[in-house]
Amino acid sequence: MLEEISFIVGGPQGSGIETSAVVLTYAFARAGYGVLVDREYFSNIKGRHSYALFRVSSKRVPKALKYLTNMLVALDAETVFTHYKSLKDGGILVYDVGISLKKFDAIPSIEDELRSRLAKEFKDLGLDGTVESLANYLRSRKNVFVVGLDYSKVIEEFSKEASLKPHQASMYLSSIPTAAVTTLTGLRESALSFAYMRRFNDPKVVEENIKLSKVVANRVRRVYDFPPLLKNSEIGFNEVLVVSGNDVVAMGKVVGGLRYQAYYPITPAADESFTLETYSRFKVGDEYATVVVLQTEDEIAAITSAIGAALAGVRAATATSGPGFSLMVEGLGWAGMNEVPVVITYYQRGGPSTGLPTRGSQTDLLFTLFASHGEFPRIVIASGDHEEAFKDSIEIMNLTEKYQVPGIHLLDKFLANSLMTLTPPELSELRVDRGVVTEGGDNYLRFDMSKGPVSPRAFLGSNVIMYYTGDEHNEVGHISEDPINRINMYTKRMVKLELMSKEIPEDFLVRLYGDLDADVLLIGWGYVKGVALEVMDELSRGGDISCAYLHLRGFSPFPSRFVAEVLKAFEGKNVVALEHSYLAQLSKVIAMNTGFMIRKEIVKFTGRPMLVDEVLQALIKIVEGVSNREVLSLGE
Amino acid sequence: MLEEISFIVGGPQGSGIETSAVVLTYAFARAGYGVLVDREYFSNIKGRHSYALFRVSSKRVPKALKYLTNMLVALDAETVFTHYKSLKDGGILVYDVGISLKKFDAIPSIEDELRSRLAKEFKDLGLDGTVESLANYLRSRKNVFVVGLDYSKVIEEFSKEASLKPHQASMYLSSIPTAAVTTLTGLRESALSFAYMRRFNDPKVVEENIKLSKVVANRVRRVYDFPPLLKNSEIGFNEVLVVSGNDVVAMGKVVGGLRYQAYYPITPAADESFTLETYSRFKVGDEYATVVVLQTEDEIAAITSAIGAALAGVRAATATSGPGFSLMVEGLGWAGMNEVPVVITYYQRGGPSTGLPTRGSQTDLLFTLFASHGEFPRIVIASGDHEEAFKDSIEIMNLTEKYQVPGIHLLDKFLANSLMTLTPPELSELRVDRGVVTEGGDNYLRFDMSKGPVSPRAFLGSNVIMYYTGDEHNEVGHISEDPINRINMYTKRMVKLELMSKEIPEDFLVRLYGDLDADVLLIGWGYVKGVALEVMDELSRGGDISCAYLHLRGFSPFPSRFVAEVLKAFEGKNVVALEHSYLAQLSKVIAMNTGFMIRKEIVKFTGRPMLVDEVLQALIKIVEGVSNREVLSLGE
Amino acid sequence: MGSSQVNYRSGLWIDWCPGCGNYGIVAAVYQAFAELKLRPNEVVVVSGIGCSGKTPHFINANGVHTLHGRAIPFATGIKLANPHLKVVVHVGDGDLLGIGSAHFVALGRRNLDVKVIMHDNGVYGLTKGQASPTLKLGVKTKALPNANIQDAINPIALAIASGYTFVARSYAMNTQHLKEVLKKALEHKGAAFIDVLQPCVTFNDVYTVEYYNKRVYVLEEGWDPVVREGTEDEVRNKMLNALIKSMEWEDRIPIGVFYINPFKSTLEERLDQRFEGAYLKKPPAKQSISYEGKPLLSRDMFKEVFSRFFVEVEK
Amino acid sequence: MGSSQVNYRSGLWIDWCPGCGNYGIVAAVYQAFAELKLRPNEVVVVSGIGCSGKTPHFINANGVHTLHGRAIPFATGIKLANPHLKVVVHVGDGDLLGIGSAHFVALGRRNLDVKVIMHDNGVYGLTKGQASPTLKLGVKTKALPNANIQDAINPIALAIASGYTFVARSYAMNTQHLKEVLKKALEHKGAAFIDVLQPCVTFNDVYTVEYYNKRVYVLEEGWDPVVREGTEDEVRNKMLNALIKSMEWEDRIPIGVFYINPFKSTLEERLDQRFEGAYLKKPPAKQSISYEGKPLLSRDMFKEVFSRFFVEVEK
Ligand SMILES: Cc1ncc(C[n+]2csc(CCOP(=O)(O)OP(=O)(O)O)c2C)c(N)n1
Ligand SMILES: Cc1ncc(C[n+]2csc(CCOP(=O)(O)OP(=O)(O)O)c2C)c(N)n1
Ligand code: SF4
Ligand code: SF4
Ligand SMILES: [Mg+2]
Ligand SMILES: [Mg+2]
Repeated sequence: MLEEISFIVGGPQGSGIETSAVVLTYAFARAGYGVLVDREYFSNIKGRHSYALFRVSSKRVPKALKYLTNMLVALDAETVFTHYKSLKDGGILVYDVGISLKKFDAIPSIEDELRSRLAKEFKDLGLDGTVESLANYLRSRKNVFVVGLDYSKVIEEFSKEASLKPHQASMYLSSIPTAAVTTLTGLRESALSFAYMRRFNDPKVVEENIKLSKVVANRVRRVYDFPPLLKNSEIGFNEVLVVSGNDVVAMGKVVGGLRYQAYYPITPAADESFTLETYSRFKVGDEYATVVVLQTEDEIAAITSAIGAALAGVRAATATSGPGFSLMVEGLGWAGMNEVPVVITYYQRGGPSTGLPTRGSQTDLLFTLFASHGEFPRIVIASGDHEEAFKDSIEIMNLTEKYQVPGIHLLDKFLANSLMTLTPPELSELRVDRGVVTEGGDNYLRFDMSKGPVSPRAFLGSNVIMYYTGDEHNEVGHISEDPINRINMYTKRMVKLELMSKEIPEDFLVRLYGDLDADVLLIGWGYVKGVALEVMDELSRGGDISCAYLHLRGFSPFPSRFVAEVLKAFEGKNVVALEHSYLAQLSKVIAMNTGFMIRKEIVKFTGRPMLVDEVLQALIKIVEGVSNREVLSLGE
Repeated sequence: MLEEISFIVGGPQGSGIETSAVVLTYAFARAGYGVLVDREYFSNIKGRHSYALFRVSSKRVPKALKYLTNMLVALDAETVFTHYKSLKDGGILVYDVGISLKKFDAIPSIEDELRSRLAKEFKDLGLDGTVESLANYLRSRKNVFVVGLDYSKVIEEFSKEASLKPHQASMYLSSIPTAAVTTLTGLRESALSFAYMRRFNDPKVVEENIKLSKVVANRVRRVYDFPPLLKNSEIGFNEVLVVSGNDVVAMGKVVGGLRYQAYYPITPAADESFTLETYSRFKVGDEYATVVVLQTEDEIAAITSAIGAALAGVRAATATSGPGFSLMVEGLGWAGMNEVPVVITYYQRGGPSTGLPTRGSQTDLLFTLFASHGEFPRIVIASGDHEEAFKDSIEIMNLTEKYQVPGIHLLDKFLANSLMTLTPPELSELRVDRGVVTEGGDNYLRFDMSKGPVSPRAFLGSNVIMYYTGDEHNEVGHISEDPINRINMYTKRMVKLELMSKEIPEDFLVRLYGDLDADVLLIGWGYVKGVALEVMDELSRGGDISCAYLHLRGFSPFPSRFVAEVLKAFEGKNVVALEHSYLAQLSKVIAMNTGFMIRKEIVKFTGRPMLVDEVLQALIKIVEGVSNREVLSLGE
Repeated sequence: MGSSQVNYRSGLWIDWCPGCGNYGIVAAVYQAFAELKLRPNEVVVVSGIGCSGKTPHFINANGVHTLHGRAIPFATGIKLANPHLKVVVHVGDGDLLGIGSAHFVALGRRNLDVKVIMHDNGVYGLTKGQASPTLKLGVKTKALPNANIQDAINPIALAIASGYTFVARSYAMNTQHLKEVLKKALEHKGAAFIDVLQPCVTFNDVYTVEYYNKRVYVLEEGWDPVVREGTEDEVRNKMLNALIKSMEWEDRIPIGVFYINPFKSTLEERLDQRFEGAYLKKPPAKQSISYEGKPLLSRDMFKEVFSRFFVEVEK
Repeated sequence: MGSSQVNYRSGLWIDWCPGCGNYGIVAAVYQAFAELKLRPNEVVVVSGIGCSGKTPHFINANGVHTLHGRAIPFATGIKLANPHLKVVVHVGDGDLLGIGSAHFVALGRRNLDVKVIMHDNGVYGLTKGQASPTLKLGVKTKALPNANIQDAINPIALAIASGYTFVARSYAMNTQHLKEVLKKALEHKGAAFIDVLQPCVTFNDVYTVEYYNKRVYVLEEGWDPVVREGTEDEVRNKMLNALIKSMEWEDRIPIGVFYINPFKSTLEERLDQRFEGAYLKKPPAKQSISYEGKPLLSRDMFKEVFSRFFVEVEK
């Protein structure tokens, strides 16, 4: 019995793998485990390969995933071919013996590149290209325990048990992997029922799934009669949230008082707006709060209408990804010029251009810092995990309103789509700060320069009138080309950079995990946080190398002082940037702000998340002086 | 008699000042002088104040302008009020005595900010706010020679001389300043006739203007009977081009083989497309070359249609300014992903947002370097003067085609609109390099990785078919999400950064003017080149301080080695960045690439160009250790 | 006129060219606002970029001078956040039908209660006279190096095809007419579009005051653009009549209201329905979002709203 | 069919959902290309982003899979650079009429010889089923959390209002019909638009095959969409007929050609006229731009072309 396990459940997109992932997460959560799940899928609706990579722990909530898995549960042959290498020695393969004779080169959905790699690998291994030969190989050479089930037989049996017509029964096909997982891990039935109930809200569906699960369990046990893989959880949760990154951001927005969100559909941002729309009306006292969620004609309309709503006094945002943000750049500049607190929730995906639209990246940091022509201050923050994402989605509304600047909240596809068990947030610590708001009064000046860089803000519809323009303007908001007014008004805006730097707590913007006298410093931001912390832990368990991790959460304003101090402390030691990109953009941002050049890096740009084992290996190489730059490639 | 003079001709936009500027430039050019003219105007069609700031030299072509002028020639009262302070002690004011009693606070076109400054100034000086009182003040306190002409009398006399009806004669009003300038400077009549002929191509108009000019000359000489201001030119030109920055870029494009330009009108870029359209058909041998110039529905269509044309094998570009470029960012990324050589000619203007749309800036450097989501290589170069602009507009087509990357050619409004006398370019030194082009052949792969980062390019319509997609793709151009292909294809694109760094001559990307052991190093790019070089000269003439100037022309690839070496040589000395911006963005780019932090800067962001005298003063302050940052403000 | 005390002039110097049609437009706006007694703080005038884009600065009411082509989405956000505001959009023909036409179409589909007044001068005024999308094929106005090679859009037809429920044309030089049309549009519930023929004296030497004066005529008595019953057939017929009318141009150019359909629900109403009456009662701009500096949602309320995400661990 | 030797399938695995209407569309394309014997290297299939955006990859011809909403301007550049290419655009309804509608309108104004085939499925397929601009008001397809609060566009009317000279509708499940319409469009000279009703089996549970099968009918004999004389009156009447037809939907949905006007000049022709015949004779893509690695223009030629800028100094 293991304290924690990693496993993959895979099958064609649209075949129910997505549901399996959600149901399993609920089930493990119900049983008190800590769960983290990465969901990988093609830019495709049906037919291409998709999978969920799980890590489930009885001790804690995992912060990152591993490449090597204890279990590979395949709905189809493609899953076996695609992932066989990630199975640990001694792991378990669950597959459908009904497709044992399927050959990899007869599967059209496998991409050419993988197909030719497989051809080579199988040739090298002397395999004939069938699932069966691969399973045999795994069994004999890799010590893998192969659980071959005949899925059609399972369905046949289930259809009898449940008195369902064959075509009805076959709709439960994708529950087989789920059942195999619960059986092998030893998850109790009540947890599974709970999960199905939560997912489908229909006792009949639950009942039938439980029936199917029993059929599967019996058949699995016929071949695999060992104790269940996973120890009971010792974490001691009372309740948890099962949430994706998209979900927590939507929740944060609701809690933080967002009342207008405009969006144009795009992966991986759209689910957030979908969640928001689902919870767009809720009771507060004896009234209803409503959040207008508008699907616009494009991203230009999304950002500009959100700005309009912000001018009318509403907390307003849009959520998008790279291509959408690229279209919002002009609108962002207008908000900068007019000191409008509008929020862009930005989920990074694989670029450039359409890139890998359903995969992750961290390649848009420099872009967000300098997007739009001309100069104006902005808030740019990035969240490293679900908890930060929740809080940041609230805090960015506070900061943008307080300083009257636009704000960009960076996230990525990894976080957006990964499911986890999260401790429910402490709401009482949260705050809502709307900055200096006024109803106006005589001689109201929207861009009053007499009160410092932040002028009291009245909303359209208040007692006074006001003017806005994207042109340079005077205190009233009318166009002015006067050179002296230009200097004053421009400076009024720009000195907010200093103001924000001074006022926003350093410990919000950056945090050092570990000690200043560690041997190695990892530096990262966003979704490398989890993997960095786990690597740090593993190294500290190893004992030879001590490692610290500098986590950046704020980029504008940038915590230059703190970062420079840490880098100074690590001068002469190994300082390694970690990023899902080619350029390790954070290094450039640091150089620009501090003059420190970070010359070592571990990067990954396959669109798949960094995995603990590969980062560890890469880091060791760097520490050993074998290399200064490691490009990671694991995961399909 | 002076070797060179500076002067201003001003009047309401749309009243003929633009024509005066052009005519005077042609006239001085004809007489062999070196001329540089900055044209300043509001974002307005008629009525607001506009002016031309000239510098004319008998010794050389001026590289930059000065604040203090020898002459202020005013078509209206606003011009006198606006510019009186820039008149040198002992300078000449030409104005219309018909408006002597006009008060500054009765002129609605003067902006509030200037009006209240004037109120204060006049109060302090004890003036009553009329043109007359101001003229008296200038005469008595500033030693200014005031040439008051009665413009309506001039027109009356002229209408008799030329036998024109009064309303016809009054259409020549704006020729009065022109005539005053030629009279006072001693420019010969033949030069003026030439200029009018060139401008209007109508002997009748020329004849009448000469008549008017005589009327003016007589009246001027009645009050000002000194020798002409300006010495005869000693430069020895045979022929020169009289061109604006917009013009030279259009010429470069024609020469360099551009055959498609799509644009959406925007100041200060549109004039380039206009010039291009004017010269879009010309004879080459016995055939006609044609350049398709298309006004599109927006900038998104401009860049994407240019990309389309590039795919079909044509040298293609678009020209725009900040707001337009902000909209092109998504298209740029597609070109990056698909390795398309497309050129964006980018004229910077005052930002952010609509900003100061008819004024200049250098605030878009960081934006262009990182614009668009994801990572891809690009060429970014910037021109510092008309000559560079001509060459760069050709060279960027070569470089983008050679490396199959998109390219951005940075210019600005200062250069775009400034007129100068330019030595005609040496065409025989120019080259056209289309890179590796192929007709295809069997198994043609558009993104062939076997030949290094640059794959042979076939055009749509050649013998083979090809595929393009903004998604990550394989060698054929079909979508691929395979992680290994991803690494390879992504790396293929990105290593062009190194290739370009290695191959593009350093001396194209950067140049040091002056000596490595100078006391002070100025660093700049774009339109500060001229002012930097003039300041360097002035200092060297002064003798106390020796100064060098590091001029950056290329930013991507960035000449890191060279720049770092120069900065190393100047460590401990005064290193001062010069930029029309708030942030001195070049300093950040340098820090990012070299780790050197430049902590001193002279910046200007009023939208008006840096002037020699103010830069000199600011630099001396910095050298004296009084300040690290100087914000310039001169010029209206 | 004059019945209201408010002066709708902002007092700013107007820097349009002398003789520009825009003066007539802004004069009509002053009068219409005055006659409807609109309160300046409850009106938001939104504009794009162009000569027309300066309009809000000349009006004593809230003014939002936005980006080229984007006035409509800005207006959309303002209106949806606070549906009690009167939102009026002033835009150039290049702005609205060139770069902005995706938004123009989208507003029609939404029937949001926003009024769009297009300054139709056939050129890009502020960038010095390039062809706008209402300039006809082959026409060569002053500043063009060659004759126009793109055809004109029929704005009335496009508005009707897009779903606007109030579609009209007026003429900048007929302030009285324009004022009346404006008032009707302001009183209409839903997306309104007015195509205002606006001579640009500086760059358009083809569609001049003389040109229009010769051709423009007012749609009168016999012409009934209003959908009165709301049956599908009636709607279709009124639309078709309007479309046929919109095709007149060469010799006679009709001005007046082309089409009004008061039966279609507005976007605000649709939202209100979705929110079961909670939206119009207390729209976003009127909701308070915090209590003593803290979020409104307590832990319990949070759990209630997001119960689907909560899992009680089974011990 | 089969008369040509070329196989227009690219051989790539097609990853649309089983049963998707797109299969019918691409099948019709293969057939139309084959029957017209188009040479793959002279055809460019341009697409936007969406399920429909993948189309070029499945066709054995040049394929340019562009950006969401921007297929038309990409196609415009390709066609203008090399007017001898056949340029066909495949786009989704969200792509074309949502984010891309400014370009849709602009192409109509230009009448450039580009064919636009809209995959009209009422939803955003590839982003998992949001409402597209052709989904009617109040309809709630599978994936929507609430009923659609935006109204639908009438694509046929919009195309006609924008100036397309060939406007048709077909149905993905009637490959034969679609193929014929495609062939007509390909043979037409000028901007063509085909609205193809395309069931999305995964997300659109309202506009299903059954829905369409019940309602779709073919415009037959009596219906004459072609402008035959080119008089203004005739053009107007044909347009109006088409507009009236386009308003049919609820019970009966006509497919076929709605409008053809062969008289309007294309953008290529207008350019050729501007360039006095030099454009079509040797369009940009066919011009050489250098001689032995140097620009074509000698110093003298340069001076000749740009003589206006040269000033000989008077000694
Ligand atoms: C994105 C963008 N592109 C271009 C411009 C430049 N620009 C300023 S005004 C204008 C056109 C104005 O024409 P129109 O909309 O018809 O308004 P008008 O001046 O005629 O009232 C343009 C293209 C801009 N401001 N923003
Ligand atoms: C600028 C931009 N915004 C959003 C997206 C995300 N996106 C991908 S496909 C799609 C919609 C597809 O709908 P439609 O155009 O109707 O095509 P279909 O999938 O239905 O064929 C969207 C919005 C994108 N790729 N680019
Ligand atoms: S350019 Fe034309 S539209 Fe603009 S202000 Fe002048 S006359 Fe009016
Ligand atoms: S989602 Fe709809 S449109 Fe896309 S492939 Fe599937 S059925 Fe076709
Ligand atoms: Mg206009
Ligand atoms: Mg669709």
